[in-house]
Amino acid sequence: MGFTHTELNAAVHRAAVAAAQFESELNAADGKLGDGDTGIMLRRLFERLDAVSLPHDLGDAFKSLATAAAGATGSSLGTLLMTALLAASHRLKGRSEVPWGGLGAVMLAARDAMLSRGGGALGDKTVIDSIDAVGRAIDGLDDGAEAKVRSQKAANQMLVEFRDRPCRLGRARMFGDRSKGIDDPGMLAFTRLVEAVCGEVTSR
Amino acid sequence: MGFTHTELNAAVHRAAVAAAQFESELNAADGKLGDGDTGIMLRRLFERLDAVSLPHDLGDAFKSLATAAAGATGSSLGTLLMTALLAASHRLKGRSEVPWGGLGAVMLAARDAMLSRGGGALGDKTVIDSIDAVGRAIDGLDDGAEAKVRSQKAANQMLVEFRDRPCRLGRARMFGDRSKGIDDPGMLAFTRLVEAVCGEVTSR
Amino acid sequence: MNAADDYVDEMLDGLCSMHPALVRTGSNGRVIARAVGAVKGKVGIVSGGGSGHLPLFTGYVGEGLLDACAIGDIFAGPSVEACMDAIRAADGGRGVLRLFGNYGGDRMNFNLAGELLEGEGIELTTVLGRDDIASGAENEREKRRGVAGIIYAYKVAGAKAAQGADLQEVTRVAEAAVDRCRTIGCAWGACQIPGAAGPTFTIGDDEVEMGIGIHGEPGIWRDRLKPADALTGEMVARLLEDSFVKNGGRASVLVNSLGATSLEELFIAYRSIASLLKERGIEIVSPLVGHYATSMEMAGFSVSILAVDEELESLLAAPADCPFWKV
Amino acid sequence: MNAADDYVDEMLDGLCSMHPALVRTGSNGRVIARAVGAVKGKVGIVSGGGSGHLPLFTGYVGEGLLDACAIGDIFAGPSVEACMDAIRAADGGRGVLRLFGNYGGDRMNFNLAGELLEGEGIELTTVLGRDDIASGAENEREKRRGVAGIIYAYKVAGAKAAQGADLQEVTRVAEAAVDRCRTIGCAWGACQIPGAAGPTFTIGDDEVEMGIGIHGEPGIWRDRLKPADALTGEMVARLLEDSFVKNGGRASVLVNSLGATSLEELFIAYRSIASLLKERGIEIVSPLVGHYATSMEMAGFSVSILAVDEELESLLAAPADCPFWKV
Ligand SMILES: Nc1ncnc2c1ncn2[C@@H]1O[C@H](COP(=O)(O)OP(=O)(O)O)[C@@H](O)[C@H]1O
Ligand SMILES: Nc1ncnc2c1ncn2[C@@H]1O[C@H](COP(=O)(O)OP(=O)(O)O)[C@@H](O)[C@H]1O
Ligand SMILES: [Mg+2]
Ligand SMILES: [Mg+2]
Ligand SMILES: [Mg+2]
Ligand SMILES: [Mg+2]
Repeated sequence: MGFTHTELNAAVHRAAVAAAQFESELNAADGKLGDGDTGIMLRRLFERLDAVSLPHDLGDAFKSLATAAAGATGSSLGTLLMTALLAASHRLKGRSEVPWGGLGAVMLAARDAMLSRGGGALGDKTVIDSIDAVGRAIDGLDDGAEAKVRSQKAANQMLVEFRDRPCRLGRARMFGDRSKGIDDPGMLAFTRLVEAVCGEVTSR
Repeated sequence: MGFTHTELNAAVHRAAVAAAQFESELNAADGKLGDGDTGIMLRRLFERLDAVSLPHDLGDAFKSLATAAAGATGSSLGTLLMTALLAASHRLKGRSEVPWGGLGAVMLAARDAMLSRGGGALGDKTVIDSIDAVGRAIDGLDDGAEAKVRSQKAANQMLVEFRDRPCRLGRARMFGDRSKGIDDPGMLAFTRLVEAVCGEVTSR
Repeated sequence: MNAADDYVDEMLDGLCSMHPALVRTGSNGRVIARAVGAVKGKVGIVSGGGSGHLPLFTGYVGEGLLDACAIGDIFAGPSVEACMDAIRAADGGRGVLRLFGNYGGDRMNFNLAGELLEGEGIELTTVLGRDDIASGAENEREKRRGVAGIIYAYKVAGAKAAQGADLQEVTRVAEAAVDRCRTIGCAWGACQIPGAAGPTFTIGDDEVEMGIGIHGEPGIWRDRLKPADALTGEMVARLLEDSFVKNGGRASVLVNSLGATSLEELFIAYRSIASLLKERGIEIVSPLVGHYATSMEMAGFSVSILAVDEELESLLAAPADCPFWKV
Repeated sequence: MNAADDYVDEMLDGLCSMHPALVRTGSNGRVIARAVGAVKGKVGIVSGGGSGHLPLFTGYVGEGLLDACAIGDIFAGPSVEACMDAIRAADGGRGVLRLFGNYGGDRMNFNLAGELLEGEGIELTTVLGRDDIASGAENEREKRRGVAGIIYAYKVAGAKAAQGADLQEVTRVAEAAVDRCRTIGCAWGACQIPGAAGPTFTIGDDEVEMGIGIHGEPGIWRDRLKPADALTGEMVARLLEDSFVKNGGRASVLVNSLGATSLEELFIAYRSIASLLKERGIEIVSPLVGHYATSMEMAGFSVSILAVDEELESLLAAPADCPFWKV
């Protein structure tokens, strides 16, 4: 069995729990060079997403999530997430199931939409670099359990790989070299969410 | 020889030097319960008084000082000082010299004017208690040198005597018992000025 | 700021250069008056007080408000000379109302100024702002100090004078506004007088003091910082207990920043106050929210309630125009 | 404040209850619009931005200024939905100008909102406030952020729209105001976002930072606190170097408190700025001194200069009426 609205529902719920759990860690990460609201924003955003009841059509399901996100936050990260949800919605319109191997392509489509919305590029040390890495890591991989393991690994690798590079987008960009050695809060947040969604595979 | 505009001039000058010297001590004393401006106010006020050129007629001389004071400050202590100068002016109108023994009565007249202007009473722990004490200590005493010694003594005694009593006027009154153990800044200022004006009698 | 000693003079220069309807006058330049001069045939209204409270006191010189204002150093009363100069500047031949806060120094100075002006033939009356309920018990109302609520007295007296009323009438409405106005403030951060060694008072990072005066005079209690609604609830309760406002009455409300407190916080407070008054059937007229009477950069706010009658309500709504209050 | 999560909603409730000409609208109540509704046949003007900057942004909804404003959490952009709601609320059938600061998030949100509204037939244009000279070099002006000076763009665009001009004309004057406006700020005390663990940035008790952004974005230098005249001297020099103002030209000046800084300090700064401009033969028109764009209780001030031409000058002087700015 592939990815359906049931998996989406569970993923959103796990993400919501994780967002609440990591709120202060993410605020602190954003607080180093940014405005310190990544955690609180994600907590509130996922609270709202978690309350959405998802239709079976994955296009509609992602659309409902995007609509909820549209009202939940105005932060850059939130709007980029909304952009990603809209991209997924376009791609999955009319389908109620997608094989695990197809999820990577959805993420890569989301990545492209986010790049164009945010005016950034890969390598700028943003959440998009993590999404790109995860999308590529699982692209075509039909084993759901393995995809989960690889997602976590890819996200964490990106965090390490980018840690000592400078931010070139978002608020932290203004600090130039001072952003070296500091995790990008969007990358960190995405990594924590991936870990929560993919961690210790529960019985299905 | 008694008290003439020359002595008045010298006294004002010594007071001005002392006011500058004790500025921070007096600010600090006022800062304990009041607004901390006694020192700065007196420094500025006496700078102005010191710049006044005094006519020989003592009534006119005190009037000139009062007029200068009227423009120099709006603090309670300053206005009370101005009241005292006006009272002295009324009392000495037409005289260019007053015997040392007559200065006490001038101070006691000033005391009464200050009490009526400020609505206070003796015993309220204000500058007027010190003036009263000095005025009484030198009243009728024709020996100028001795008058200076007694003035300093009387002022310092008052400071000690009142230290542990509560303030009943001015800002510090609102603190009630917390004002016990703390010198009233007006009394302290007056004492410092008396010491400066009367201290180590220089050759005349 | 630049040198502490120049603070007030530079501030007044800036104020007048920004607002050409105001001029500095008086022998020390410590009087702000209307550039058009005293209005002949109108009762004059003067006020005065220390610097550091802008818009209070000088900021309220303007049409339908004050005619002149004597100003002292930071938190220090105006000099006797400035009081005299202000009274002269406001004199349009029909007498002058002295309308200022009930501070010992200011009282001495305006009284002395009046006595020294005897012989110049200016008829004078006095009304003392006494709205701060934390500065004295209800049975000692005449000892209370004037704070933010005094601007209501400025407004109604100014409007009455602009209508051509005589000195007694102008004085009567000013006294009525003082009589019907109550204020209480609270603060959680002190201010620093230029040139002074330390702040005017010390308060813990997480503390609030209820009833504090506009120079940091001690209040009613000090405790851990509380939510806005808890503060406004207590403030409104204390004000109503002490005031004329009847259930079902009408009142103006002034929510005033003591300096550092943001408009955001003021609106959060206003929301709560408005709903508390509504619960009691009190209708709010001509509300004010903003910086009206500050203490440098003190963090905190005050709430004033003016119980209006028909006359006060219409005087409040009459036109007025000064740099900080336009009606 | 009360609960951090209620801060913005309570603030907006207070604002609208105090000012009945404003209403909360939009599906989350995160739009402030004029109570009279969109003016049919008039070009609409919307803005938007984070909370914590009052009077900016929402405070400028009113006659001759903005028609609607989308508002986010403290220092966070408005949601895409709020942007859509605000555009709809401002639509009087002749198109809507989106006029907001050049922040990445706001840009994304207003753009996305515009795309999602395609099909509703509302003609849209965009002008980005970019007055903060410390936020980008002169040859990268399109990257600069909008700060206090954006209110000039509100004012002239609002006046132009009120005169019945079409969307292109309104957009043109807004762009001209952005083009001719430069701002620089400095601060010596941070602010605290409700619910956040610490202040938005840290600065020593005796330090000042030149060029700081309104969310605490790092500036040009940080040093020991300097006298006001030294700060204004540098600020004016930097502004003039970068701007259109010619010797002998005319300019409006806005001296703005970032929050905690008192009117006294602003007037001291204004005095110095006015004299510096005078030295260069620049005549000041329609000056503004006060709290116009704040960062909660940040201590500091900003200076904006708008080089006016005849059109901008007359649009500045045209009538306008919002809670915080009346002309
Ligand atoms: N233009 C952009 N393109 C890509 N990612 C971005 C962009 N702007 C911000 N981000 C991401 O969003 C994160 C910040 O999120 P958040 O704190 O919620 O936003 P804000 O800066 O609005 O407070 C950054 O760490 C970065 O990963
Ligand atoms: N009404 C009064 N009667 C007598 N003395 C007074 C009165 N008010 C103040 N003082 C004296 O003035 C002193 C305070 O002076 P100062 O700090 O200059 O005034 P302010 O309180 O206006 O700042 C007090 O210590 C007290 O001695
Ligand atoms: Mg952030
Ligand atoms: Mg004092
Ligand atoms: Mg004083
Ligand atoms: Mg943010």
